[in-house]
Amino acid sequence: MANLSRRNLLKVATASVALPMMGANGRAADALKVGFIYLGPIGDFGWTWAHEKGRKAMVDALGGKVVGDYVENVKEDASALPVLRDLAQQGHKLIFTTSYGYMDQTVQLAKEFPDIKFEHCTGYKRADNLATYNSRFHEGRSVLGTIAGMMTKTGTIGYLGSFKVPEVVLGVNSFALAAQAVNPKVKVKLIMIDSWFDPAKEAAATETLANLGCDVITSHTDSPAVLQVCEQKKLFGFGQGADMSRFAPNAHLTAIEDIWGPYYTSRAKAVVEGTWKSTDTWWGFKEGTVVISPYNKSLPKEVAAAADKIQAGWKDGSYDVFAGPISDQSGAEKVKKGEKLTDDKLATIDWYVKGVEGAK
Amino acid sequence: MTPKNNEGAAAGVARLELKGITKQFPGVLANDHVSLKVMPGEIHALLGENGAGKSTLVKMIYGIMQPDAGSFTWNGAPCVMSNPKAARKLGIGMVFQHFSLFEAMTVLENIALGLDAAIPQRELEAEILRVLDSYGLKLDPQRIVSTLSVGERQRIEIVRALLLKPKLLIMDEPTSVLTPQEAEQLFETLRKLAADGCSILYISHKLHEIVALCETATILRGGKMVATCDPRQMTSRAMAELMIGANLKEVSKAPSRSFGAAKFTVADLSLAKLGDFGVALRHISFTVRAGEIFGIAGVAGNGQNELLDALSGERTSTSAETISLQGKAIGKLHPSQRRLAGLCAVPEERNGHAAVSEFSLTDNAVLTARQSQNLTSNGLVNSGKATSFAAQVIQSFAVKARGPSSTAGSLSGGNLQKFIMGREILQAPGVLIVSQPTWGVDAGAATAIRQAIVDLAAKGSAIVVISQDLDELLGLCDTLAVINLGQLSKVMKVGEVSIEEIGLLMGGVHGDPAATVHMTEAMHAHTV
Amino acid sequence: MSMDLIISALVTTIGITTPILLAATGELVVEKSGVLNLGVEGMMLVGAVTGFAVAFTTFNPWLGILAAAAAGAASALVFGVLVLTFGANQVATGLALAIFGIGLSTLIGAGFVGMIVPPFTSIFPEELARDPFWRLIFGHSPIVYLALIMVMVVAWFLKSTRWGLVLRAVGENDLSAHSIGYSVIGIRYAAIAFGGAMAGIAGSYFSLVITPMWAEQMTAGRGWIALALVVFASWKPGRLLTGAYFFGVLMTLELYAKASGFSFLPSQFWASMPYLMAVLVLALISARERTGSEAPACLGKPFMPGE
Amino acid sequence: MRIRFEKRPEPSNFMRLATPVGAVLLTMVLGALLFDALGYDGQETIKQFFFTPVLASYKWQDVATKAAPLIIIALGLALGNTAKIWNIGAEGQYIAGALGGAFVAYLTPDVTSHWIIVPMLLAGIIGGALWAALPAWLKTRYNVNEVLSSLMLVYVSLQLLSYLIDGPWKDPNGHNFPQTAAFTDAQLLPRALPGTYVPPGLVFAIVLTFVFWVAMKRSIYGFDVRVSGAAPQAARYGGFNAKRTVWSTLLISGGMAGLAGILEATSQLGQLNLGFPSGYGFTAIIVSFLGRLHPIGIFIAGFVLAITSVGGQVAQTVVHVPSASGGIFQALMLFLILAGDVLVRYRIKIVHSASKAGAAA
Repeated sequence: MANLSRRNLLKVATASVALPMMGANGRAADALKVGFIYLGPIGDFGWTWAHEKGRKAMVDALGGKVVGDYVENVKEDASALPVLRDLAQQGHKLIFTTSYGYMDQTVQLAKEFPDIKFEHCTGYKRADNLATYNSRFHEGRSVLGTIAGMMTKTGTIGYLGSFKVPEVVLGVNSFALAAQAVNPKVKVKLIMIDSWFDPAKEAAATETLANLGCDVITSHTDSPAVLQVCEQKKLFGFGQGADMSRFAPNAHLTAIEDIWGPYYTSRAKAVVEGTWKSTDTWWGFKEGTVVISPYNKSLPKEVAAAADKIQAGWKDGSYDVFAGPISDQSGAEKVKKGEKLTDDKLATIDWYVKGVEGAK
Repeated sequence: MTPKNNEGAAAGVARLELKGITKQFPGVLANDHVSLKVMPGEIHALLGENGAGKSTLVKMIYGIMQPDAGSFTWNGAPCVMSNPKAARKLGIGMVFQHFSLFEAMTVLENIALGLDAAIPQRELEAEILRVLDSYGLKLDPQRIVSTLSVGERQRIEIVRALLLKPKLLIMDEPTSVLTPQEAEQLFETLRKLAADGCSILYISHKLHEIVALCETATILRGGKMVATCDPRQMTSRAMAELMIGANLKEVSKAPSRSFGAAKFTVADLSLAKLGDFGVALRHISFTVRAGEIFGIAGVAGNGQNELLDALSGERTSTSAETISLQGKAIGKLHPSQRRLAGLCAVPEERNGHAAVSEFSLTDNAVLTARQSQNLTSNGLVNSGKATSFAAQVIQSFAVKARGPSSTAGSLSGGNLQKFIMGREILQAPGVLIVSQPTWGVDAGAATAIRQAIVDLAAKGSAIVVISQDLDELLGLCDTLAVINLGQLSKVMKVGEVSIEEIGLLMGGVHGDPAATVHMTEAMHAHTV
Repeated sequence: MSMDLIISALVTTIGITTPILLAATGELVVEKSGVLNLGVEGMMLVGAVTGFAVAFTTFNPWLGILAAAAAGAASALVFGVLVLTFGANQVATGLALAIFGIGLSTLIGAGFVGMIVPPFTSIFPEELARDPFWRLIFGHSPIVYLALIMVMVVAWFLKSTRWGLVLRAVGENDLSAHSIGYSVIGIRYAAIAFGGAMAGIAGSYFSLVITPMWAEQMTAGRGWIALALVVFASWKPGRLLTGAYFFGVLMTLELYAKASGFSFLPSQFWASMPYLMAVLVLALISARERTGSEAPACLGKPFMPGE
Repeated sequence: MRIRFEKRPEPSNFMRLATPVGAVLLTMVLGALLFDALGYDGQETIKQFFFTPVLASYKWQDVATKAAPLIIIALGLALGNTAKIWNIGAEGQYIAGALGGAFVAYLTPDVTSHWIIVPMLLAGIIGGALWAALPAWLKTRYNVNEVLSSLMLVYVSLQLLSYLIDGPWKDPNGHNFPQTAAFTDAQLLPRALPGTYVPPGLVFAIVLTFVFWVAMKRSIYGFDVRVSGAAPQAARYGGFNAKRTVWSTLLISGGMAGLAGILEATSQLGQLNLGFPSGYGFTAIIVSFLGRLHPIGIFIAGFVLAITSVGGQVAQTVVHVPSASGGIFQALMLFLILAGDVLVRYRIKIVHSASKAGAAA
C-alpha cells in the first residue's frame, strides 16, 4: 500500500476504504508476496501450466518465506494493466509476467511502481526494476531434431508451428539443423496454423503432414493434439512444454520440459535477500530450465545415446547447433564456418535454414 | 355430405348450442352471455358491427380461445373446445377472415397442415382434386401460395375445411375480399353444402349477403346478443338498427352545395405492384374541387392501400405531374413535404400505421403535425407545444382519453380514430385523403367522424374518402368512382348513379349477362 | 497429387467437417422452426466438457456422447425458456448463452484438464479400412457416420414427414400455425432441444474424437462457423452437406498449400472465407425474389400468443 | 394450476426500473448458489465480484477503464436496437475503428503535433462506420438480415487485423512479433485526470451519454428512431425514410464502436496486436439490454458489467475461481434481465385449473 503515497489523489480517496484490504494483506506481511500473470488457463497443459509448475516449485523451495499468487487468462491487451496494478497494490513485491504480449504493460507498470521488481518472460525491454528472462528452448529442439533425424524412415519430418515469431523460427532451425546433422537428406515440412491453440486445426494439420509423408512430427503449439494424432496414425511425436506421454504412450518419444522453478526460486530468493538486480537471463540445459523427459522405452539405444550426447554437449559448452556453416532456404550462407549465431541474432531471427519446406 | 351428418336432425337437436358464453379481455367484455343454436343443415348468420364480438365468439367455438364462462353442446352432448384440434375432431371447420396460410409453401402442403391425420401426399392430392371438382372450384395443388390471388387463397381454406367433411362450417367474413361474382360463386358452394346437411355459421356485417343466404340470424352488439331472427322476414334497415343499436343518425350536410375550382388532381397515375400481394395502380385520374367530397368504392384488395400510399407520399411517383395540389406538382414529394404543401392523409390501419400504439398521444401528434404546427425547433421536439396540440385535438374531437400522455393503445378504436382524424383536420389541410374512416368504430364515433369530414369540406378543402362501405360513401360523398384491380372507373355523381351500376363496376363486370343477373339479385336484396 | 494423397486429404476433410456439420444440422432445424439461436458455441462447449467428464468417469465414450447430447439440449432449453416462455429477444439471449456456455464449461472442466479418455473403437473391422479407398468409407469415427445420417434424416424429416411440414410451417407463419391448432411453442421447444443436442454431440467430437481430452474453449470458434454454414446453405439440408464439405476442403487445401510452400493470398483470407461466403450467399438469396427457398419468414421474431 | 401471462394495457414503468435491479440481485443469489455447488465459497465469490471493485478506491479507476468502451459502444447499439436494427457486429466495428486510427498513425510516424490524435479518432469513427456500412447496404439494397451479416463480419475483421499486423503494418523493430509499431507520444491520448489512470474514454462516455440522452428523448432524429422501431409503417407515414434510418443507425453504432476501438488503442496499449480484440463489442450488447436501451441506464449498466469483469480478476486471486466465471455472471445477468422483460409488458397470473371448468359445466 505504500506505493499509493506517490499519488496524492489516490491517497486521500483510499484512506477511508482501504483498511479492510490492509488487514487482509497484513496477515502475510512477513512473507514475500510474488505475483504471476498467465496468458492461458493453468490447465492448458502447455505454456501456462509450465509456469504454474514453476511457481509451485518456488513456493515449495522457499518454504514460508514466499507466497505466490497468480491470475490466469490475462489477455495480452490493455486489460493486463489493471491486473498488474491489482497485484502491485495487493502488496506483491516481485511480479512475473509470463508472455511476450505483456511487454509494454510491464514496462508501464515498472514505471508506476519503482520499488516493485518486475520480470518479463521472452521480452527485450528492461529497466532498473524490470528484468527479462527466457529459456533456450532451441537447445531442447536440437535434441528432438537429433532423435527425429535418426528415427525417420521417409526422410521427411513434420513441424507444426503457430506464428512466425523468433522463438518459433529458432526452434524450427535448431530442430532442422540437428536432424540434418545425423541424416543429411532430411527435409522438414513446416505448417504454421496461425494460432497457439486450436486442437481441431492442429489435428488436421498433423494429418496433412502425415499424408505428405512425414513419419515424425513435432509441434510448437499448446495442445497435445499433435501427439494424439501421431498415436492414432502410429507415427512418432514429441511432447511440448511437458511430458505428455500419457496422451500418446507409443508415439511420445520424449518431450522438452520447460522448468521455470529454479529461476523463480533464485529470483525470489534474491529479493528476500536484497540482492536482486535487473538482468537479462537466458538459461538452458546447463542451468536446468530446459530438461528432456525420459525417453520412450522403445527408443533404440544408439538414438538415446546420440540424444544424450547433444544434451551433454550443451551442458559443457562443447556443442552449439548454430555453429556455421549455415545456409538459409535459398542456399545463401548466413553463418560462416567457424562462427556462431550470437544471442542478439538468435533473438530476432526471421529466416529458415536450408531444408525447411513450406513456410517462408 | 354423408347421411350421417343429419344425425339428430330429426329429433330437432341443435348441431351446436352455446349457452351463456362470456369472454373478458383486459378493459373489454368481448362476449357477454351469448347463447345461440345452429341446427343441422342450417345457414346461420352471426351479424354485428366490427368489434361486436363476432370473431371472439367463433374463435371460442373453434377452440382458439377459451371462454371465461358458459358452455357448448354438440348434437345435444356437452363438450369442451380445448383447442382447434378438438373442434375439428367434432366436425367443425373454419375459414378465417385473415387466411392462416403459409406463403412459401404449396397449396398441397397448406392443406395437409390443416388436417389432423397424416395422409400420403398422392392420396391427398387426389382427394383435393375430387373436392374441387364436386364444388366446381379451380385450384392447382402444386402452386406456391405466394403466387395466388386472394380468391384462390380463400379456396385453399375452403378446401381445407371441406376435406374434413365438416358438420359445421364457420365462415368469418368470407366475402370481404371477394368480388360480388366470386361471392355469388361462394354462396352456391355454401348452399350446396347446406343441402348436404352441413350447418354453416356465417359471420358478416353485410346485410344483403345475409338476406340472400341465411335462414336464421343472431345479431350481436357490444358483445351482447340482441336478437335472433329470420333475415328473410326482416327489412335490412330493421336489422341494421338492431346491429347498431340506435336509429341511424344522418350526417347533416348542406342540401345544395357548390364547389370551387379544381384543387386536387391526379393525372394518369400508375405504380408498379410491390411484392406478390400488391396491386399495381393503372392510369388513375380524377379531380376534386374545393369543398367536394370524392368517394372511392371497391372491394378490399383492389389497390386501395396502394392508392392511399401513392397519394400520401409514402410511395412516391416517378413523375411529379401525376399528382398536383392547386396546380403544384407534388408527385415526387415525400409525406412530410406533401403535408407542408397542405395534403394530409389517414390510412386505413390505425395501429402501427396512422398511430403508434405504444406511444403517447403527444408523440402521436408529433408524428404528422410536427411541421405544420411548428412542434420542433433546431431538430428538437418542443414537448410543451406538442402536448398542448395533442390536448387541443382531444378536446375539439371529444376523444375519451386520460390526457395527452396516455398511450394510443389504451384508447378504444373509435376514440383513437377520432384522435387521428382530429390531428389531421386541425392541421387545416387543403386536401384530406381518408381511408376507411369509420372501420371498426362505434356508431356514435362514426357519425362524429363523418360530420367532421363534411365540416372540413364546407370550409373549402378537397376530400377523398376511400371506403368499402358503400352506404357510407353514398351518404357522405358528392362524387364517386370505383376502384377495381388498380383501375379507377369513370367518376359518377352520387344521386345519379344506381347501386347496380356501382356493384357491377366493383366486380369489374362490363356486360356479362349471367353475372349481371346474380348481381342484380344481390343488390335488390340489399336495397329492400 | 496422387490418388492416395487425395483420399487421405478427404479423410482429413471429413474429420474437420464433422463437428461443424453436426452443429449446423441442429441449428438448421432450430432456424427452420423460426428461432435463431446464436449460442451454438456455448452449447458445443458444454457438450464437449460433459461428454468428456462422463466418458472419463464411466470409461465409455458412447455414454459420453449421450451425456453431451443431453447437456447440449439442457443448455439449449435455458435459451428456450427465455425466448419461448418469456418472449425474450433471441439475439441477445443466444449471445448470452454463448458466453454462459464458455464460462460454465471452463468451470466444470477445471478438474478434467490433463485427463485422458478411452478412444472410440471403429465400428467396422479394421481390415476394411486398410486399403486407402476403403478407408475413405470405413475408416472414420462412428460420429462421422452419425453426422451424415443425421443430415439425411433431417432432410427427409423436413421434406417428407408430417411433423417436418409442421415445423416448417411454424417457422414460416407462427400465427397461422397457432390458429390451425399446432403448438408453436411446443414445436419450437423440441427444435431447440434437438439443436442443443446436436451441438452437444458436435462438441463431444472435439473432446472425445479429434483430441480425446478437455481443454478450455477447445472448439475454437467452430460454433460461429456452423452458424455461417446454415446461412451459406440457405436453410437446405442438401446444401448444408455440400457447403460443409466445401468449407472443409477449403481448410484442408489451406494446410496442404502451406506445407507445400505454396502461398496464394494470405492465410487470413482463407480463414475468413466461410464468413465472406455466408454474407455473399445471404445477399444472393435475399436479392432473388421470394420463392420459398430463403430464410424462414419468422426467423428471430418472438411469438407471444396474446390471449 | 398454471402460470399465465396477461398483457398489461400499458407497459409498467415500475417494472422497467425494477427488473434490471432485480436481475442484478438475483444474479448474486444464483451465482452464490452455483459457485457453492461447484465447490467454491459462493458468498465470498459474490463479495469479490460485486463489492470489492466498488469498495476499493483504486479499483474504481479500473472499473472506469472497462466501463468507458462498453458504454460508448452500447449507446450506439441501443440506438439501433430501439429502431429494431440489430447490429451484433460491434466487435468487428471496434476492431475496424482501431485499424482506421492505426492506419493514420502508420502513415504519420514523424508527426509530433498532438493534434494528430484528432484525425486518428476521426479515422477510428470512419473505420467502424465503414465496417457497419456493408450490413447497412445489404439490408437496404437486398433486405439482408443484419444480425447474420454483421456477425459474420466480426470474424472477417479478426482476420483482417491478423493480416495487417503480421503483414504490411508489422512493426519492423518488433522482433518479428505480429504487432504494429507502438504509437508515438503524440499519437497517444492523455489521461482524463493527470496523475490517475482514469481513461480519456470516460470523458467521451459521459459526454456521449448526455448527447444520446437528449437525442433519444428530445430530438426529431430520436423520434424517428423510436417510431421506426415501434411501427415502421407509421414511420413511413410520418415522413421518415426507412432506409435512411437503417443507414444512420448502423453507421452511428458502427462509428461509436470504432471510436471505442481507437480510444482503447490510443489510451491503453498504444499499439495493435493479436490480443487487441477484447470482446467489448459483444459485452456491450449485454450492456445495452441491461440498460434498457436508455442512455442513462446504459451508463449505469456499463459500470455494473465493468464491476463484474474487474471483480472477476479480484476473485481469481482471492477466491481462486477461474477467470471464465466473469462470463457466467454476465450471462446470468442478461438471462435474468431478458426474462424480466416479460414483467414490463405482462402481468403474471396464476390460473387455477378449477376456474377453467366453467366451460365444461
